[in-house]
Amino acid sequence: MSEEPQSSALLLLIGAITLLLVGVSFAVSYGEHTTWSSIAAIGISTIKAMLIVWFFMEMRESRTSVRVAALGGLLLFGLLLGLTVTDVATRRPAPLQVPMPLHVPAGHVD
Amino acid sequence: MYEPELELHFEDLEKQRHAARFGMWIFLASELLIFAALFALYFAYRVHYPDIFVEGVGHNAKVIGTVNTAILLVGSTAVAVAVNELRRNRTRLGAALLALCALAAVVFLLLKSWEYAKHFHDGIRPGGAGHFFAEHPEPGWPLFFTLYFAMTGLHAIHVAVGGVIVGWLAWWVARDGVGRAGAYRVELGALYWHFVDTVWVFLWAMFYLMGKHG
Amino acid sequence: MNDFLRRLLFLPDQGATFSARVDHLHFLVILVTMFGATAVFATALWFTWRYRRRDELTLTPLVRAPVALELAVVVGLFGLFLFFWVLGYRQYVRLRVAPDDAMEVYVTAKKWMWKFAYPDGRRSLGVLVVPAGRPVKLIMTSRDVIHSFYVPAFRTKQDVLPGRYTTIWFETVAPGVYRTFCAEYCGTDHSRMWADVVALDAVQWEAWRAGADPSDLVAGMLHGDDREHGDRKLVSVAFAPSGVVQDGEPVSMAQRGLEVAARKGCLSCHSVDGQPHIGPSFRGLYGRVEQLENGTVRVDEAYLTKSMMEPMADVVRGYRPVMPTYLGQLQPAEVGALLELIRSLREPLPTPPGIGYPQLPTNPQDGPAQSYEADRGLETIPDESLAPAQAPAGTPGAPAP
Amino acid sequence: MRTNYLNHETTIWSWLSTTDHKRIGVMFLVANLLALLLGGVLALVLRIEHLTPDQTIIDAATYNRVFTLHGVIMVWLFMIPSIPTAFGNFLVPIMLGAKDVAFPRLNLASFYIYLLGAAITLGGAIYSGADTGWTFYVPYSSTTMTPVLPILVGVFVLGWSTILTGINFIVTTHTLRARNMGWRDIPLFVWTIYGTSVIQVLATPVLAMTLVLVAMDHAFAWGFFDPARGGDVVLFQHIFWFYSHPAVYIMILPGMGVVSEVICTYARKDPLSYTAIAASTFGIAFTGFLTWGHHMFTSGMSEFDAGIFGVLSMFVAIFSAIKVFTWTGTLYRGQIALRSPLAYIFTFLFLFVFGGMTGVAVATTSLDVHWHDTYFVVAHFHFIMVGGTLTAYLAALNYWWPKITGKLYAEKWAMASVVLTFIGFFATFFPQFLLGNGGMPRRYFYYAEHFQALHVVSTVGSMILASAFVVTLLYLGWSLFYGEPAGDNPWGSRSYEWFTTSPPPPHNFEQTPAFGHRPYDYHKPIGA
Repeated sequence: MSEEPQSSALLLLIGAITLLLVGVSFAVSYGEHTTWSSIAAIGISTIKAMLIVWFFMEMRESRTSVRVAALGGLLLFGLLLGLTVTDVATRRPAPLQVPMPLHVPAGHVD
Repeated sequence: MYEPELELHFEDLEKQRHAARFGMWIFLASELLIFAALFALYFAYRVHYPDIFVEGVGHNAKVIGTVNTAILLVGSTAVAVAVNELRRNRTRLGAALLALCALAAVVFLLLKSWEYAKHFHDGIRPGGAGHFFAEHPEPGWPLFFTLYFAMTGLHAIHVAVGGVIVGWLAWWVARDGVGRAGAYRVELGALYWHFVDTVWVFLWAMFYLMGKHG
Repeated sequence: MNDFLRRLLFLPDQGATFSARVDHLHFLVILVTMFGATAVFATALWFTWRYRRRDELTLTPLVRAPVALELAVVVGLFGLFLFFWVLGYRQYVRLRVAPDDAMEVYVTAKKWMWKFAYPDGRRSLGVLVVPAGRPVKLIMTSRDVIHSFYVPAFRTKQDVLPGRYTTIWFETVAPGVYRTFCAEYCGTDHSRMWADVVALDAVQWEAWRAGADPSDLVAGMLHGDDREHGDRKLVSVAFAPSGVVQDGEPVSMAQRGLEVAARKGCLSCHSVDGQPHIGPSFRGLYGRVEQLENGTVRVDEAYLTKSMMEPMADVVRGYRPVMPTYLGQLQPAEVGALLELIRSLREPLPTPPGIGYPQLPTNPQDGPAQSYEADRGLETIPDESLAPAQAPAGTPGAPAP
Repeated sequence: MRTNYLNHETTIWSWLSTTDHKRIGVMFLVANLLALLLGGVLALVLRIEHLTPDQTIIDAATYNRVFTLHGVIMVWLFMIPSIPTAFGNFLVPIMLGAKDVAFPRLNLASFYIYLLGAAITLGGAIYSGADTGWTFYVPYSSTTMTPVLPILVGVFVLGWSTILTGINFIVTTHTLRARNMGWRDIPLFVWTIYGTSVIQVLATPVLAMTLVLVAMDHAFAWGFFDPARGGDVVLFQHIFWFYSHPAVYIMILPGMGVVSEVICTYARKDPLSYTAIAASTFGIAFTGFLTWGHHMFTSGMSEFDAGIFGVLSMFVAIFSAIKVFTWTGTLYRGQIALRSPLAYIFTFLFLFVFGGMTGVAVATTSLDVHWHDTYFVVAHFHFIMVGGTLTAYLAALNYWWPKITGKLYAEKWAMASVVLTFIGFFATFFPQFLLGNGGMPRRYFYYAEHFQALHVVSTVGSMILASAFVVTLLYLGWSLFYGEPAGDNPWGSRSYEWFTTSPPPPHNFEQTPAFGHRPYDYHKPIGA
């Protein structure tokens, strides 16, 4: 958050890179293997987000207190996501979602 | 030429500027956590119904989503350069770029409302109402689309607010001839817009890319 | 020692096999923590007396805690807490994962009642009869909101979730009647949603399977406090079981009627609290004038008895003719009890019937939706179709789902 | 009479439109006390109802509404705002040597948002109130016939008030410290308010979204958690408790700040380790976010996740233990004057440690299965909330009363109310531990006969506790009019707020302060 202006050309370059990444992830999403293409989509989005935060939001010259605030928010975001998804993923037996009221096919023994 | 007045209880301008920026970043952290609850629901339900989510993404208009992402990124770049130019006292160029970003917000909202209309036309309405869900009775379908409407709807509200802020800044910069001294106030608006753009980058991936293509 | 501490802490009887182990960990953790709490407080009091203020001016020394002491306290306490966690978590997993040879019973929790369905097709309301000394695994789900199957004597509890199966298991130590509560808040009568786990020894269990009425078997068990089984009192903390067996008071005809309705499968199509179902709800039925396909009929004992024996005769408009005949299945006393039950449900429930999801019609032009299933194109499923196996000849099975 | 913040302008409008953090603090103090009294009356109604197993004075439906309102009012209208908004607002700027908080107008706005939220919540309550419990568990809260929406909207608005207060305090602590005041010189109370604000800012937004989701489920049947459309009700519990467990640390941390201040002043001694107390504040603030799953051990969550949450819950206990160890150590070789605020702190010490230890017991996963949703858990969190935060609130009220009002109060009446509070509290809530062990579930209107004896003892205890609050109001009210004037530093403390006049002038200090000493160096004569 310094006062001397950085070079506008750099900012335009970063903008161009993010647009390029949009095109890349658009193309990648047409891949056959949806799990891989999903991971790629999230990965490229993370790169774009880091570019925006580092250059556009001038995290580069920010003081430590600002960085701690941003990092704190991000950490808790990941914490909520991580532990909630772990719960759903590790339920024993596989989460049996049945429409209500229950339809038990004949002969089904749990 | 705009000169910010020193609030009585701050010792000097630098401390006042840092207080504003730091307060803005804390506010953005709390905004991020508003989205956290919805992101948690999305990924948890994606684990519950992986194939429905993969197929559901196919029903979203991938091209419009991508165009929208590009629009927001252009807006972000414009705002960043605008703040930079204002530090060089180039008021007119700064105001123009801010106006461009406000325009980007308007175009984004138009495309988004067109997309919603298309969904309503296809019989997809939030809460699992609409004939689409009669044809796809498996549980999970209503969830995917309700989450889609909730998350993109909440984000659209943030884009609207961001557009208003940037639009007001453009008008204020042009009217008061804001230069280097007032740049830090424009910066706050820019921070908010960049945050909105970052959230969309992930929403775009989750609802338009992570699944079968339409 | 175990019994002394159990009574001191007001803990109920140790009914299940793992109850004793859970209690032992309980005693360990409570004793250690209370010792810690009193130690801290005693030290503070002693310092207050020993270093009481003698005058207003003397300066106090700058005392810095040696880092070693600080670390010792932190590492020591953390070690102790982790030790508790290791013991606790191992027990928790054993508490949650049922053994494979456990006998399975399906449980349905519904706004303020527990329904049990056995694999051999037998059903009961409010009383879970299990063989003592054998592991029993309950496969539970809820028809409306979250409930929780909680047996204090077994030290175990498990939330019952709508739209999903959750399981709980226990192995009773001795025959007895163990009170069961609903532990997750579920509305007005949450505090009356009780049930009883009735553990029978081998002989009585076979008698029950052969069709004996559980109330006769349990009655012997309840009376007489001297029925000591070894050192453990048979009935846990003198609970008076609700549901079928009343300790002492005569079982009202309506109550017996409700039990017969449960056992004979009437409740699988007719609800008692006004909820729309396959057949008309018993709530508010008696004395009403019903619309038939042609003409009307006033609901009285004659119509009800006729409908039990020849269901196809006068079917109320809007209901599908799927009711099986009960001719020869019901003794006269049971028919009387059923009539008494329907008569006792004459006035509708104070709270609006059928608290369910606000109905969203699929196509607005279709008009009001009939029920969840029709609204979403799922075929209608009767309530009691939980038991997977074919119902034995004795009891008329629920209409095919 | 020197001009001070109370008498330099006395029109009603000067109070309502003030941006002076001291006046906003006093207005919050009054609002909190009213909320406490309202919540307390509801608690008494609940206790009287439990005198007999069946209906005593109200029926089941009313009982469900009363315990819901007791929960909502106590949690969001008293516990969370109590110490930060009343004493934090009043004292933090003075303790930092600043003229006011960083954003004065935002501070006044958060007071009015608090009033708006309180009005909506109480309006919904008077209209007919909800019967879902303060936890709003789905699907009951989305299908109940009682109007839940006003209370959801009211709490949503209250959430924003706490976020704005939180942002204000964080920025104030960072940017408005006096010229030579480094991070190691700020009083411990400011540290705990800073930690509480971090939790408020980062946890409350998730509550806001949770309430919106329940409102959408209830009003428009969007079915985020509707099992008929494939929803999973346990997910609601995840995002609700992600907020609600840190919320309990929002409630206890300011109380710990008060304890540190009061112990150091009345023992006239340096804290055993300044960094330990300050650091453990952040330890509690951060690990508080990791442990929400221990509310859901029996809710159908996977065993693997239950294990993770069990371990993480043990971390939090460590930081509380460090604080208690350091407080007890501070008393060692001090000059301890047992006055009423310190007596309150001893009540805090016993009840908080006793309650905290039962927390460790509850976090031992297998024991929680028996205790979850029974009166054992009710007793545990009341030991921490009433035994901990409320006694700390009363201690703060007595300790800073001379600074806020410039008057002293009758010491022996204060001591009487401390003794009454302890006896009343213990008689009310210790029997509930036994009730929980006996298997009495929570939120039960009708209960098994053999629990009645303990319920009667608990009700009698609650009467004594209520009388203790009445005694407190009496002697403080008396001192307002007839108390003799208190000097600037009646307790001889070295903390910065006692180095301005009491009540303080409009801008806190005559000339910008440059404190020559650290807040707790009692081992040196003043000014050395």
